[in-house]
Amino acid sequence: MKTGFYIQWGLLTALTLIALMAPRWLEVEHYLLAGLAITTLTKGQIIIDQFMGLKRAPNWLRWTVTGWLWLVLGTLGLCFY
Amino acid sequence: MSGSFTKATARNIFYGGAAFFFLLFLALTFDSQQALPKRDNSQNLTPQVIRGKYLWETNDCIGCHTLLGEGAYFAPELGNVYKRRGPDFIKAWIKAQPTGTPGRRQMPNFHFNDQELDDLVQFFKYTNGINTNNWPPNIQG
Amino acid sequence: MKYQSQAVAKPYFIAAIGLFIGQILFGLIMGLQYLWGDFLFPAIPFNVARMVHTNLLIVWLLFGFMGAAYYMIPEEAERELYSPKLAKLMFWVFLVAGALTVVSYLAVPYATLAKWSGNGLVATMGREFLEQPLYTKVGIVVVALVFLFNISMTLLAGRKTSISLVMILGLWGLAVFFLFSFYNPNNLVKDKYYWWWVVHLWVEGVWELILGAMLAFVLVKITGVDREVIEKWLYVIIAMTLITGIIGTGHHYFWIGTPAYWQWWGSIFSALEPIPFFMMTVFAFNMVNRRRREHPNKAATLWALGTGVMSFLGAGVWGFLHTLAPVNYYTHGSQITAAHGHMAFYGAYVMVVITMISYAMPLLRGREANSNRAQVLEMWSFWLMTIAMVFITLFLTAAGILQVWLQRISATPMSFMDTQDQLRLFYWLREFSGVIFAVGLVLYVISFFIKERKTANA
Amino acid sequence: MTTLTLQATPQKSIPGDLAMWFFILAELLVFGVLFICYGITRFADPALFNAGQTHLHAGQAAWNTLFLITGSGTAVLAAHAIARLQYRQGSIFLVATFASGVLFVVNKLMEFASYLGQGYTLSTDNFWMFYLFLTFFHFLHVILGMVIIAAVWIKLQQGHYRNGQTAGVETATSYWHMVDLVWIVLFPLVYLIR
Repeated sequence: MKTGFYIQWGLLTALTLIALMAPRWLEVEHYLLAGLAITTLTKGQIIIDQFMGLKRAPNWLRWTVTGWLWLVLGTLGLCFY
Repeated sequence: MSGSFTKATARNIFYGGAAFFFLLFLALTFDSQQALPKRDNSQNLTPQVIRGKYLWETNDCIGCHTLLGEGAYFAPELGNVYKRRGPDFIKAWIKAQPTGTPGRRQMPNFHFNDQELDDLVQFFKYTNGINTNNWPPNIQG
Repeated sequence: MKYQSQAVAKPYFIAAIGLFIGQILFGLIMGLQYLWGDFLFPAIPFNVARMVHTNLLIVWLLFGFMGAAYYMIPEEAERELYSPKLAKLMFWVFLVAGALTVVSYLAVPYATLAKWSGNGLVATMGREFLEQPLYTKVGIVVVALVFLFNISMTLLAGRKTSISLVMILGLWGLAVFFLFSFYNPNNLVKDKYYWWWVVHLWVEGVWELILGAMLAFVLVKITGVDREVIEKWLYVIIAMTLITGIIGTGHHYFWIGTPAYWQWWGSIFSALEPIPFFMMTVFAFNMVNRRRREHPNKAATLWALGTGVMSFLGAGVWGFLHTLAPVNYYTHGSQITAAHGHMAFYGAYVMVVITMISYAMPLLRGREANSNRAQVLEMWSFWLMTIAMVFITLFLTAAGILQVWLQRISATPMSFMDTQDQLRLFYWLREFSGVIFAVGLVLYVISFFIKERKTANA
Repeated sequence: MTTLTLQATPQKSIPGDLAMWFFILAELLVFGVLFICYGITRFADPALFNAGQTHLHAGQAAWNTLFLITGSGTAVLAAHAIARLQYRQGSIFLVATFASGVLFVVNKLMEFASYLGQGYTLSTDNFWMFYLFLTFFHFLHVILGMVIIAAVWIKLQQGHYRNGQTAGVETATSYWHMVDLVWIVLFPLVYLIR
């Protein structure tokens, strides 16, 4: 449990730093969009499944929150595409 | 489903949520007050306008008309009447009431003197100068 | 009825129904004035009729709320009212003040009333719904404070249930926000801004707490569902109400000179306002379906379910219809607003007060429920009034759509009065529905006088 | 990546109190609508938003992300510790979460002060209106989250949560995670993407 937890925590930190640097590394706007979408989605999913513990929650709750993340990011993706 | 659902938590959420959103509302109100002077035409709030507003209130004009869309929906919008009709028409119209045309809506005669009519017109002029985000959509109100 | 002092609720309920009749009468008069502009002119100009119509509504709902509190709080607190005498005294003070106000509206020109009542000292009159002269406003504050003192003392000494806490919180909120009716700055924008702190924060804020508490109380009694279950849902629903409704005030700040950003916050939060109403409907039906007893008062159950549905339709759906700023730009201050106002007030507040009266009145008259005949008549009145109100709303909505089209959207916009001439058909239909509503109200009143048939069934 | 677990876990339960989850879902709905409104407004006028964004301090905001993530992490550890009856550890982790909130608040206040000092307000333009409202709205949520964490910490000191009764703790940490989740979307949305 502990090891998994530190991996998740490390991943969240690393992805934040990567996202911060992304505008400098990815000059092409669509690449930047994709990069930020992936890092954000991954981070959100870790929070939802592991930190919130919704992986072990009833499906309706888990998929409502997960669905929220996907829906919001998907719509924003369209707005920025 | 398992898991708990307790009254104590529901109660705390009610109190917390209500306090939270009321504080947010106060913060937005504070910001609005700061932003108002640029929009509310208060630089033209002369004693005459203030007297006009008092006349507007003490004759219950809002009981038939709307002002910036608020009021009764029985008679025309007056927020932009200054622009729509001009000062002279407004005064002549108020003096000519009621028309007495059978079957038509009637406006009472309020027996205003000339100074009071000018006060009201100034109030309409001031109201017309408020920045309403371009409402109403056209001159008809 | 478990406590003697609950009986003080009875005159409050009777006064509420009496003033309700007056309100509808003036509604019918105004409906005719929309058709024959000079009807009753100059005896009762439209603005006077409207003032009476709306003020009577507010006053009788307040009577209903106070009666409900006097009935509920002793039963919830499990003790007699702190002072029944004070409650009776305040009844007469409020009734006389209310009657005097209406009479003075009708008897003297408004400007004379303003001069004579000292409006020059503290100018508060002549704003929509807050037209009352200074002495009435002060009277309302005094009555409210004494009333709150009375029920708060009762509650402090007794059992504190969630229902009674929510009720009393709503009532205190009502009194506190009414104080903004004394604030009337010269700056019209500020005037309007804080005017909504009374009007909006009442009907889309603290009144909804009162509504929720009254509905929950009746549901506890009628369904026999565990109080714990009903109370926790009550908290969830009113939490949603305030979360959406407080910032939802912004939907009144679109076009009155306030900053443009209110168009966003007002639209977003008020778009969510139907959610708590929807939850309330689901909640009411759920509790009735899960009932553990068959309460003999079927009429009260019907009113309770009706409150859920009609408040969702009137406040929720009809509110949402024109709450988004781009839509409201065209519908603001049109007959659409009137349509929403009618169904929302009826569905949420009129119906919840009648729910309470329907449940409590038989008990106050010494029986658990009215005779079957009386209940059947009451249910007829329910359907007549409710369906009539649905039609009033639909016709006003139709009138509003046509009005918006002709006056605001069309390439060659018509003037206000020319547009009104085009709406006559809908105004006729609305007035006809209004008559049906009045018939329903008459049946409702009659249902109180129907006695059990002497010849008992074998 | 984490959604592939197919084996049915013996008993599925809601973390914390269901009432809190109603609140969380309502909050997510509000934030979701606000984000999408931001996206749509930005779509209509990308130049305005890109210009406004260059004035923001992304580095400072990245620090804030780290604070919130760390607070979320220690909140998880606190709940675990309390479940295993290690109350002292749990208490320390809760303090750590609260402290990360303090860091966030201080950092964010400095950021706000900088923008307000440059004369930007809600009425400046659409970008600043959205930026200030969204982040201020979220900022208030962090403060509410801190209040909730503090309340749980006090209850822990008073000896609630005996026998691993962690529902109350999970209720509080769930709210904190929600605040974190919202920021995880908000951070790239207003500071990074263009």
